[in-house]
Amino acid sequence: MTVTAELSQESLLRGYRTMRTIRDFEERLHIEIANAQIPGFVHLYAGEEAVAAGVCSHLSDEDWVSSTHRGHGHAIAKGCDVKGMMAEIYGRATGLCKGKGGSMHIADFRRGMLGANGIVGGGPPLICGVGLSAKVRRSGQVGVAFLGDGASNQGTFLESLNLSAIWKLPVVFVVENNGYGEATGQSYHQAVEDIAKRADGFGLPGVTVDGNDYFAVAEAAGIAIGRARAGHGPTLLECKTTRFFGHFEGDTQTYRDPNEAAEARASRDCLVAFRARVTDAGLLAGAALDAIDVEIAQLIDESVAEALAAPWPDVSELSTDVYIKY
Amino acid sequence: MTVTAELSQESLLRGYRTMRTIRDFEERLHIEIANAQIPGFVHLYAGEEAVAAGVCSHLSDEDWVSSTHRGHGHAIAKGCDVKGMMAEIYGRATGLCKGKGGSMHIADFRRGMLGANGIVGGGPPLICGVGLSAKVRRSGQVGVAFLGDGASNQGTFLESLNLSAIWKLPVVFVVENNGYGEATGQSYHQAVEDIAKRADGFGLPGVTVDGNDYFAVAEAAGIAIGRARAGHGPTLLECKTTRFFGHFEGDTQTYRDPNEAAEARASRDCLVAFRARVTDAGLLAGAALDAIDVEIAQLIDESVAEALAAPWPDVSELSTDVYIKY
Amino acid sequence: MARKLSFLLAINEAMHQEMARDERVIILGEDIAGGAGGSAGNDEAWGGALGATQGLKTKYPHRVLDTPISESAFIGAAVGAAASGLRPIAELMFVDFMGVCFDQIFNQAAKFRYMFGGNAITPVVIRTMYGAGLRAASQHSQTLYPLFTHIPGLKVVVPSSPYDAKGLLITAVRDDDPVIFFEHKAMYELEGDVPEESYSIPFGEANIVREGGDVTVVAIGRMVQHALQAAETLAAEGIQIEIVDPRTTSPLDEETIYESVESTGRLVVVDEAHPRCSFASDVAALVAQNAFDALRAPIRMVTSPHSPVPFSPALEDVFVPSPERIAAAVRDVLGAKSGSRR
Amino acid sequence: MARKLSFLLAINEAMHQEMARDERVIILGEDIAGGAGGSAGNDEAWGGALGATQGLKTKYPHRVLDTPISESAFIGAAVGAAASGLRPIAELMFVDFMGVCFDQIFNQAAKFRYMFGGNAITPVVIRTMYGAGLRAASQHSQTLYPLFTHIPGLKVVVPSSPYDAKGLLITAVRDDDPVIFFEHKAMYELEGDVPEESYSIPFGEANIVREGGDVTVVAIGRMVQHALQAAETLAAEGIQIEIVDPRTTSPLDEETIYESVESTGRLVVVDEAHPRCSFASDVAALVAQNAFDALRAPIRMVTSPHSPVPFSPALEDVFVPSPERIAAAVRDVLGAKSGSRR
Ligand SMILES: Cc1ncc(C[n+]2csc(CCOP(=O)(O)OP(=O)(O)O)c2C)c(N)n1
Ligand SMILES: Cc1ncc(C[n+]2csc(CCOP(=O)(O)OP(=O)(O)O)c2C)c(N)n1
Ligand SMILES: [Mg+2]
Ligand SMILES: [Mg+2]
Repeated sequence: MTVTAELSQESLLRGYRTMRTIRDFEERLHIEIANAQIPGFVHLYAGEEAVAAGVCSHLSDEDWVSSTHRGHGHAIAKGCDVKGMMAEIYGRATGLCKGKGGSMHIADFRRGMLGANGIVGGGPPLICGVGLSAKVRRSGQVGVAFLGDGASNQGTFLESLNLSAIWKLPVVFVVENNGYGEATGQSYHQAVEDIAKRADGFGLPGVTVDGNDYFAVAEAAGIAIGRARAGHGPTLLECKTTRFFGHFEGDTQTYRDPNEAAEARASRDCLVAFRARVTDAGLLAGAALDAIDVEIAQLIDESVAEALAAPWPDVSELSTDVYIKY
Repeated sequence: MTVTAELSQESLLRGYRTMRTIRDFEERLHIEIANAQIPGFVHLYAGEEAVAAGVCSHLSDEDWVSSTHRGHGHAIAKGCDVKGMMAEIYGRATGLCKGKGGSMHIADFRRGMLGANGIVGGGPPLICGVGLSAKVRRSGQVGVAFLGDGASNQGTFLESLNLSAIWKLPVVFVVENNGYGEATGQSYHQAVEDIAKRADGFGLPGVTVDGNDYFAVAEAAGIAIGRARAGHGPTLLECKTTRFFGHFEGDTQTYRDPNEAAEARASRDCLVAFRARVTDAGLLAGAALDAIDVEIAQLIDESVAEALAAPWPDVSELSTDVYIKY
Repeated sequence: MARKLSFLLAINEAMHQEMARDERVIILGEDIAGGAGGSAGNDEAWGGALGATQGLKTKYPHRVLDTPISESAFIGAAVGAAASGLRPIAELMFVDFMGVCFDQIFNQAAKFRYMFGGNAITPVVIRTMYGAGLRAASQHSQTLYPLFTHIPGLKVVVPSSPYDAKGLLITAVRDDDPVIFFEHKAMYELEGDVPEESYSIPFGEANIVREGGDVTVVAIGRMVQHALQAAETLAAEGIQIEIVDPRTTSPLDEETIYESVESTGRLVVVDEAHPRCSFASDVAALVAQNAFDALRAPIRMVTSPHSPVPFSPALEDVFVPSPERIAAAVRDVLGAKSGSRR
Repeated sequence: MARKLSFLLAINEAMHQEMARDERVIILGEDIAGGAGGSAGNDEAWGGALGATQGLKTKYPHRVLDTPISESAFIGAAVGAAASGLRPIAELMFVDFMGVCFDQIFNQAAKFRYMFGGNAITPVVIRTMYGAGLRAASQHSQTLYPLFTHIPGLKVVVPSSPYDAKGLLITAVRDDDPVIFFEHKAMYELEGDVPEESYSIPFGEANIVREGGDVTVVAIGRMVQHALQAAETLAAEGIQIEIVDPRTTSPLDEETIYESVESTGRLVVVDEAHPRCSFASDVAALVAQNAFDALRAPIRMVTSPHSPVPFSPALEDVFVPSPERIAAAVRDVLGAKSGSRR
């Protein structure tokens, strides 16, 4: 995708705002967790923003995404309320899921966010169902399953490739290949370099792109989502990227060279690259981006302050929402 | 494999005897079941004999195979006692598994037969374990997992491709592609024609051969098993074949053209082809094969007669063998 | 209601009626139609492994989908479709196959509503065959509803007659929560009165299948039939048992069980499952906790043994709780002055 | 035995000692070493998600294998390796992940010996983390041992102290049947006396953790710790409870439970699992069947509720059975003249 072409100013600003929101959200969580303000296991998405933002730039509230344990970025890109997310991660009653779900289970069905998922590989079958639903109802909706390189070895995902191919489902599988499943490197956990290669054995197209490049992701995702919407079936889209933080907050990361993440931050930061490209091409003024930076910084500040001030769920909530009716 | 080369007379006779034993075993079961002599669900292997026989021609008692619901052929090819198998299928105390397993669970650990398996896709992970065991113990053993085209869509199998590839396990996955998973044709249940193609996405070699041709199977299996034994890792070997009977005994087969099986019997019968090739090439005399035919016919007669005369398991067996010690 | 229908056809009729009523109902599973991709060009060759989905594909070609052998993918797809606007009925051919797809059932479907703070609806029905009796051996004969009953967020239905099967399946399809619907494969040919019109039977309401004042027998699924047989033998001996069929294990109609035990003072629970952490133990424990003072004798559980299901007819026939064993347990709790060790 | 060790390190030590003793013991699981294929060239970066397998890879590089995220394949591989000459310890990181691999456990490992007529040996151990308390939410906090206890062919171990954890894990590795070994993640830091030398604790032998004549409290795993806390509160009130820890749910030492109930006449069962078809209901039912005459009051079950595990600390803290709830149940069975409804 040439930067100058096709993308409207509005869409560029939206892409940048999404990535900036995710980045600030995650960087702030990193600090708050170090301050022991946040309970449980938290997996940060910083470094991978271009994937969620680029893919979701083609989706509306009617479309669905399934997410992973590393789900904040997908939720933000899909339009979930940032304050509701923050309160959820703090376990408060005002959270998007009333504090019952936490970081690993953020969902918002009104935004087509089918949920972060604590089960690696849990999402792809669900997204096949979204695609099936769209197809049966002829609704024109599309489903996108995000998953990791580690998850690409899970049977649930591999079965989903086959199912979506034979039913020509309007879905896209986006593999965020950040080189690691927890502490295990991709070169150990699979014997192929490009995960997109797996598509061929199931009869769907597979594409690999630079996941740090918003434009590359958006272009490839646009083609895949367009194919899906037009009824031409699924695509496997692999985005190579790097996570800036550990697998979870608290991870000592002794499995990777400390320079690895530092280098990615220095040379492959999607936000830096985006800014350089749009300003160089004269598409956006630096000031417009600066304004977003200020706005988001404030949003995140408010989110944390409001979450901290919010009430805990009442103990009566313990056994509500198990069933709609029992 | 040129018919004239490599294969000793002894090995040719063994291959023929194996195929003939399987065929007669299955044809006889077909009759006995029609006579309501045999309890439960039975899946016949007739038509696919060249696969089991060709592959197992390279295996010894020390090697292991995992099998499927359609397991009689694999068990016979792996050297299980035919009379014990027949008694098992009749549910008698003299059966290989004391009558507790039946057709779908025939096993004999002394012959490296890890069991027929009622769960589609149950075997491949187990065979990875056999390969791991062989590798850790440096025993030189090889493991072979038989599975169907239908099973090739099961996550357990697809995960096993990856696991065996990264660990370079001494195993072979033999897909018996008979064109159907129960009543569902392959062209519906998967979007690729050659299942062997799936190997590529996991980093192991994939090969497709004519599964009705004993020599083609034996040659390809020899290469794959040789690779495994030499420490070069797994292979996916697809054998295209046809089952002569229904999915299970009782199947009306209205999903396939009646000519399909008839034509396979007429033009692609592995036993007929084998006989023609070895006699044409002057490697074996027809009389030697005729003698085997007579011998096997008698063996099957005896097996049925002995099974029918055998005692039922004693009710005290109901709760034995659950644990080694409890 | 003079019309007789088999258990199998009662289930089939429920699906026909619900598909006609609501176009959001779809059906998916292995060979539920059968024949797709086959050389006969016949897209409905089977209508299900044992015929429960007959005629549906022909009538609703786009809403009835055969699946590959990929239970995780297609059960998960049913769950995802339920979350996004459809009301799928997925068929897990034998419940024994749950081990390859349980995650989509117990961690996804069952938990969505709770984890997401009430922000989800997942109206999926999973129909599945269970039970021993067809000489199908260890991996095709299990009962397993206790495993599903344990999981919050699932509803579990185990019908015992053609009438109940139809009415409960219709309720299941209309229910907004995930429902697991258990069909005993040895009951498919059982005939009974089944009205032609559509009707529904509420979940969590036990059926007193037979009244009697001497002993309460709680039984479910095929065991209700065995209890009825035992009742006849016992009646001839002057013993009247009251048979309570909870119909759904989750939700469970505890009140009806307690009331019956309060009137009889004696309880036998019959369950085709293995004994440990079973439905039998569940009911026995609830009564020992909540209706203890009514008990005049030890509770007796009649279950299958703690062993896999054997293949040989000689063994399988003694595996399943028989009318004789039920009758013996009833006599036992009537005669028993003290709780003897098993 | 003055040496103190944490629950985590007790488990770690058992594995070190068994790997040294028997070279057929191998260990496999996700990130049990950690670091393979990483840019640091460090093949043991983690030693397990929470550190239970520390030091093993370094010591036994060829017998400790990190796996891809493919639970069916690697748990199945452990089963297949057990059937063919090794004695694997597989780690299923969280028991919540059983849903993607249960088939290899309950239909394969558990049934081989029976289905194959005694013609198999499958000495596999599956270690797994369970339980609430770490704010890990619905899919990483479940208990689930009732599901495994239900299955014939499996042995199920749920240790409650560092001492038991080491001795029971050593027994598990030496046992010839498939064993599921449950480790409570909130207990890893618990310290206790653990001898340095190798020792084993037999399966199916309950431990009377505390003697007392008023009420029998059967508890397992982390609930033993909570019962011990309740015992202190109650002792101050003059109530002496006897705490029976079965240590293994399968096999279950029924005799010790019955003997205790015969001496106290009262039973409270504490189980971190959900209530339905649970271990609590299992023990309660067995007592109501086999030691009924000893009972002088209704049995009380103290369990987690029939709802998924919530994330928020405000909710999770009231989810797990607390010492207070246990104490209340004990007072209840002592005071109770009649069984009141829940
Ligand atoms: C079924 C299952 N197995 C294992 C885990 C533990 N686990 C959580 S995240 C993770 C690694 C996932 O790696 P990847 O898919 O590459 O995603 P990333 O963390 O890199 O974003 C693992 C093994 C899990 N949550 N679910
Ligand atoms: C997990 C599981 N799903 C479904 C079944 C039911 N089933 C038994 S055999 C079979 C078809 C298998 O087809 P394929 O693998 O091609 O083997 P074939 O029968 O053609 O030899 C199915 C669906 C099963 N036994 N196990
Ligand atoms: Mg990753
Ligand atoms: Mg086939």
